[in-house]
Amino acid sequence: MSVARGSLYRTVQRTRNRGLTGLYLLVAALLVAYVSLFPGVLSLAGFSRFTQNWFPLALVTMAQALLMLNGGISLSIGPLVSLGAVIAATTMSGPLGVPGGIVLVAVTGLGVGAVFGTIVALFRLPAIIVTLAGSFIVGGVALLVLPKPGGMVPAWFSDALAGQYPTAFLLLLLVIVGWKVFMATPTGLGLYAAGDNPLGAFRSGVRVERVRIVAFALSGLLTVLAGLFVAAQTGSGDPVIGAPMTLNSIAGAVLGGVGFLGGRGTMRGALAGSLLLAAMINVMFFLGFPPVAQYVAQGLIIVAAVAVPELLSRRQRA
Amino acid sequence: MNRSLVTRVAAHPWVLTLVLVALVWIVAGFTLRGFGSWGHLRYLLELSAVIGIVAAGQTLVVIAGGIDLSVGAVMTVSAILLPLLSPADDPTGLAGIGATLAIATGIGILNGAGAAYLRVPPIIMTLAMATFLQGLLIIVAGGSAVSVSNPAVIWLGSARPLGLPAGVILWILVSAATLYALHRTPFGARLMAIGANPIASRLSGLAVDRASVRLYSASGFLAGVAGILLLGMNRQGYAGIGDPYLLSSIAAVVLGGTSILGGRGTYAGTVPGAILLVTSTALITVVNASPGWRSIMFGSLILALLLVSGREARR
Amino acid sequence: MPLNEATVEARGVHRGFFGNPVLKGVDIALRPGRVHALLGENGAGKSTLINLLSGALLPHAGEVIVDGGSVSRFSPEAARRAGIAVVQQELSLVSELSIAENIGLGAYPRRFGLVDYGALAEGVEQVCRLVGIQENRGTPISALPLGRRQMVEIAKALFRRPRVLILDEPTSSLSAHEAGVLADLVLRLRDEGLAVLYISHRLNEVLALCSHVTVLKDGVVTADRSLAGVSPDELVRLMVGRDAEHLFPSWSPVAGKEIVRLEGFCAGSARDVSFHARRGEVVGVGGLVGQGQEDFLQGLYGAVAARAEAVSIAGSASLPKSVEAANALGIAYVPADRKRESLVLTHSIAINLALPSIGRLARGWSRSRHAEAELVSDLSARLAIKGDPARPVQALSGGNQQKVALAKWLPLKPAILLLNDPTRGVDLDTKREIYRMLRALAADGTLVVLMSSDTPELVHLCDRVYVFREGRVSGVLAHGTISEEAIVGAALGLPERKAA
Amino acid sequence: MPLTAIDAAAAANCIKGERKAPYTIGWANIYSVPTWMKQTEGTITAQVEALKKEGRVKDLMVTDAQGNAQTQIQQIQSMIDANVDAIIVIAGSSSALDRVVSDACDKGIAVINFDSLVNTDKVTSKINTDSNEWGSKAAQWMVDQLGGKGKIIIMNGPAGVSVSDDRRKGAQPVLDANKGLEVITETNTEYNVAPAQEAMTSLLFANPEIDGVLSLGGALSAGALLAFDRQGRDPVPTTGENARQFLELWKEKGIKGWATMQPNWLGALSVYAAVQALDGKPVPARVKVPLPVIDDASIDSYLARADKFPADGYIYSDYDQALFDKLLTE
Ligand SMILES: Nc1ncnc2c1ncn2[C@@H]1O[C@H](COP(=O)(O)OP(=O)(O)OP(=O)(O)O)[C@@H](O)[C@H]1O
Ligand SMILES: Nc1ncnc2c1ncn2[C@@H]1O[C@H](COP(=O)(O)OP(=O)(O)OP(=O)(O)O)[C@@H](O)[C@H]1O
Ligand SMILES: [Mg+2]
Ligand SMILES: [Mg+2]
Repeated sequence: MSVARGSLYRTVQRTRNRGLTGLYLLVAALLVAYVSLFPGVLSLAGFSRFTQNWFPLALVTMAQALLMLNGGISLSIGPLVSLGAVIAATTMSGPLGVPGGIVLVAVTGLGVGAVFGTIVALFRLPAIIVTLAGSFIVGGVALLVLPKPGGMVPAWFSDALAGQYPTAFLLLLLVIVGWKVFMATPTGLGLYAAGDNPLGAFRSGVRVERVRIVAFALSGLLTVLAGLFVAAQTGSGDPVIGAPMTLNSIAGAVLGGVGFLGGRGTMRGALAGSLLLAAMINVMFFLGFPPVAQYVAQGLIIVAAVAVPELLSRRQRA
Repeated sequence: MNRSLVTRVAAHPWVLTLVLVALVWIVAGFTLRGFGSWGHLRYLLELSAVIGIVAAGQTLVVIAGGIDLSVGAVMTVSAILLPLLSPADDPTGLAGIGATLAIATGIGILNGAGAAYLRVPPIIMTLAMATFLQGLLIIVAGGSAVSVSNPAVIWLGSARPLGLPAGVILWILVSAATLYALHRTPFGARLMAIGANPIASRLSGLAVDRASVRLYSASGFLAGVAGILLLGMNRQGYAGIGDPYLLSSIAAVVLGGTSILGGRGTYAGTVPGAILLVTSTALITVVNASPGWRSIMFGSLILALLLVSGREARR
Repeated sequence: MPLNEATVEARGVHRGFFGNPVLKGVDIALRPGRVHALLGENGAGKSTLINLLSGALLPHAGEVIVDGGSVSRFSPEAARRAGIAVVQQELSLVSELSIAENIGLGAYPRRFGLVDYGALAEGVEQVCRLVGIQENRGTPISALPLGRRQMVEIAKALFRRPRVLILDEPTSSLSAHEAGVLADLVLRLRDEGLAVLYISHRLNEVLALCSHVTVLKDGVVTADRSLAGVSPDELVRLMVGRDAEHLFPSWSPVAGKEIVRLEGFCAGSARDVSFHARRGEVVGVGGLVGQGQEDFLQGLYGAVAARAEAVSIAGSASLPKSVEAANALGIAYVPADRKRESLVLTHSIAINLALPSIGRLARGWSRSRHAEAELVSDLSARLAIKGDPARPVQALSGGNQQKVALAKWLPLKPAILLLNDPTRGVDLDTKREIYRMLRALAADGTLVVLMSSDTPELVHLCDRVYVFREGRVSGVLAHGTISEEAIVGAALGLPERKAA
Repeated sequence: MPLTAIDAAAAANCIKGERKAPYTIGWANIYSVPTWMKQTEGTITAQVEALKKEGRVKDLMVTDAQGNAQTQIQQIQSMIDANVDAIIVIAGSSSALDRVVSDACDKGIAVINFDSLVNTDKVTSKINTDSNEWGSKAAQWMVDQLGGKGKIIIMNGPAGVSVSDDRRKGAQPVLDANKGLEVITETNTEYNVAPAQEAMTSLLFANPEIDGVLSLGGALSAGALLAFDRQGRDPVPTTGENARQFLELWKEKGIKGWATMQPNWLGALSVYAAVQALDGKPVPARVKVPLPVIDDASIDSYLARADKFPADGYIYSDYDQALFDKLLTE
């Protein structure tokens, strides 16, 4: 019984990379291309800027992947990002200050997520339509908080988060560590279990409903934090800025191999997917693609990222 | 008796959606000025027709376990291409319609082929397709587009044979065909089986890949039809004209009681689902409130309808 | 606690689904140090009863008693705390999680609120040894074949250090070897003082392991007695309420035309297989679980890519490239995992029966309701499938589900019928019907290829048996030389194997 | 147009370092698909072609943020990284681009912002019409038309967007001053025909009496007119923008109409201004382009040129270099 402590954990972690090699290679290729086209990204400032642009997308992709792993999905990611941004931009320069703003934003995200989760879990309604209805409600609230772009985030806070230093990258590392810790809790593993085999998980003693609510709440938290970062990055709030993020978050997660029916995929894959989407934009710029080609190339890369590994593995099997 | 009614409704959730529509119409008709007039209801039906027709394709796709995120883009492309593809010397205008529908169907075939043979998850395949189509629009939009002069399309958008808008009649035809295909043909039975259990379906000898190509081509075709109808109603296609119909089509399907996971559902629910959506939008429009509040009201209304109709049975 | 005191008990429990009563006042008491058998036909309510005992379902009337006290608000979590562990008939595993994480699910050892992977690894190590799991504990479940998953499920129950262990058909997907390991384990646990409830349709297992039996029939207990001195025939009588008949039909070999000849056939993990068979034969495919037999069948069926040096199959000189092509040649396949691979559970019995024939029955574009209804009622009658054909197939018990999975191919009049473990989890009566039907099909000129993990089936039903080992055919046993020893010998690659 | 000395002094804003003709210009578009954008890009590329011939522009780099302000930030960042000489931008969000735009300015890149403006003033020049004035002029015309009395419906662009909000705000003082004008209700839709028509139709059923439609841009007015027409209601005085479809309907239905525009050639003007600034010529920090007005007197002259514009496009007023020079020196 000489099981080295932690060796099980390491093996488990290693097997989670299965099936992601193709995506990792594609992302690596894009990053190499980016570096060779624009060596400046290797400077501290360049690196900081690139990760700042990636960070909000990474957060929302994680938020979406979290739900999809649990067998849900959210169509209110975009409006919730906006809500986070406008709350930050309206409170942080007021009496609550930055800490108060952060707390308020976080509580909002957890609360909104928990409400959605409760509706989905207790009334057994499909998440896709609950969050679709929710997107109108959340978007409406964002418009009430700030009817048009404005508000202010203190400059020092903006500089701290989205200035010359790779704070965004460090925050991302922090979030990843947080995810790792969460995934090492019974609830975290229960999240997978409830997504893949809800009945089995229930019979094994996992509180499926509670896990679902937790998943929605955490997803809401990640989403509003993306909004908070966007507010810091832009120094202000915009009640509709998040709109495109809903589809982007789904694209990132699915590119990363996260399945729709729950329990399939990994967070590392989702992160790689979001990095692919973010890096693609810069690479296409430096290659001088005109807009038409940008659209076409984007579509092709997305399809290829999913199809090529699949075709290769089929080739191997045959 | 009472109980059998309840179980019947539970077995056919679409009945509930229908009842909801009726209730909303009756209540609104008595309380809101102008709502209950025949002209208004006819107009609501006309608007619902567009959603209903795209949602017909979406229903088929969702029942078979997929999803089509390119329908909005296909509608836009059809509405913009039709005037370009209509030869000026064709007095019927049917040639242009045929060409446009062929392209829309072709897009669907590509979606289906990608999903079936490249094994790209439908959501990604159709999302990528929507991106492609945006690229196509940049080339086409704002080019030499001319106002729609295609007589068939104009007729479709404005004529009222038998007192019903032509679009509604088209919708009735599409509905009949969809319901027939879904419930009366081997194809429909296979779709449901594929949606519920693709592995078992394949091992039972169903041509899953071929079905998926047909399915997405049907969805593309119907999105094309909806795009043309929308063009006829607006007389003008523009970039983004189809965008609102993507989420509407999915919402109509789900409100109609079709399981978003596939394998179970009927177009008979999507029809009242589409009407419900249009009605909600119309109700919200006449309320004088700030945009934020309107949005909140619309979302809450959908959520309330959803709670009332309480779908996805307990395990 | 006195030894004879029941640890878990159900008293007068009632439970039904959608108004259909399944259990009508059932009593059962599980005592420490006893292996208690629960018998009954498919759909008798066995699984339902254990769901009540383990908190997965709540009774509509009656009570569940743990350690002498009635429990209200029972839940799986509460049952676990009370020391009740269940090996469910339907696996409760999570495919992306590792073996270890599955074993611990719902009962993880914690440190600072986190899963203590060190302690988990140790605990898992112990139970894995007990049940003989050699795979790396970090392997995801999705990488394991069904039989191994079942062992993980058993390990998972043991991990909870139960006082009461409930096993619902634990051996139905196990190989003979694994079943042996399990039997030893059950006896050991009994000696350690556990209360065990054992559900199985394999009566020899019941006789070997259990000392007490409860029989369910039509929702009520028809027998609750000691098994001491009960003979197999008596047991059957207890269960079905009449005398035991022969399980296997008798037959005389017929030598039809050769319909399959394969040389150097490869598919998936099946390598270099030579195979030939005639119409009218029942050809067995045996060996330990997961030696390429399934890939062999699926390769013939066009469901996995296959190639061969020489082919002649159902009149074609090439292998079918797809399932439809196989169907067109008259090849049908009944998968082992009926819930995943064979049935559309949420759809009606009728649709499931008609699915492969729907296109053929259609008139023009339209389905022919009439022809389908006729087909369905004909098949239901022929296989005695109980229940209204309009009900979802998931409401059928396992045995009846299996009949549906088989029956849907009959209208195709298959020339070659490939069967993958067709009697898994099926009760005696149904088994008998299935065996009779297979021989009858053979007598009509069908080639039946029967892959089975139930060795007696191969011995008593087959004209010839191909035994697989590591993807290759390690022995071909001709009629007269087929015995359990010969099959096991060939499966283990022992030298004294007999080749035909 | 009041242009203070400070503005003039700030005209050399941003530009630093070696910036010699021919220049590389970055065009950070927010969304290239809509027809207005497409037409605008047409004027930009035409201007660039002309300047290329003169040897003053080397290259035009175009990005398309697909409507995503976050993406636009990333793309402008890339333009900074590529050290383009000038960035032309329509802001996807009036607030979100502030930081990246001022960053570009700090790096010495000429930034010309037109149409949707950023909040920050750290740009070489902001070129736009006045949205407030847009709203107040339209409202004033409506007051005059109705004699200060009547029931009107206001149609706004999408909620949460500065342009639509500013136009609405501009109308408010006029409405306040004329209490006889009753605003029955308001709508917010995309600047497109279909949603506008849909919303207006619902309002027509709910409101038997409507005396005027104060529509604040895009193709909203065309949607409104179509709704009146299709419901068989007599059209009422309607304001709007220079969408070809609206102008044609206005003429066809013979309504009382008024329109102004956001000229597409603001794009060309921006390119021109960028090159002027890079050449060291003074460019005002704010160029307020006067709103061209289309009324019953001038509509025919616009419709006469309609064929040169796409059916779903905008008929913009003529422009030439003389006009640009005039606007930039005013
Ligand atoms: N969740 C459920 N919903 C509806 N009906 C159910 C449900 N679970 C079980 N049943 C019905 O209850 C009956 C008893 O089922 P149960 O699973 O207890 O049988 P069983 O004795 O375990 O049969 P088997 O030997 O096949 O395992 C079945 O016929 C089935 O139709
Ligand atoms: N109507 C139903 N709705 C939902 N679940 C059902 C329904 N009917 C049955 N089930 C579930 O499916 C199972 C089918 O019944 P049963 O247990 O008799 O088959 P089975 O014995 O589990 O099949 P197998 O032996 O192959 O595992 C039930 O245990 C129950 O969990
Ligand atoms: Mg059972
Ligand atoms: Mg069973």
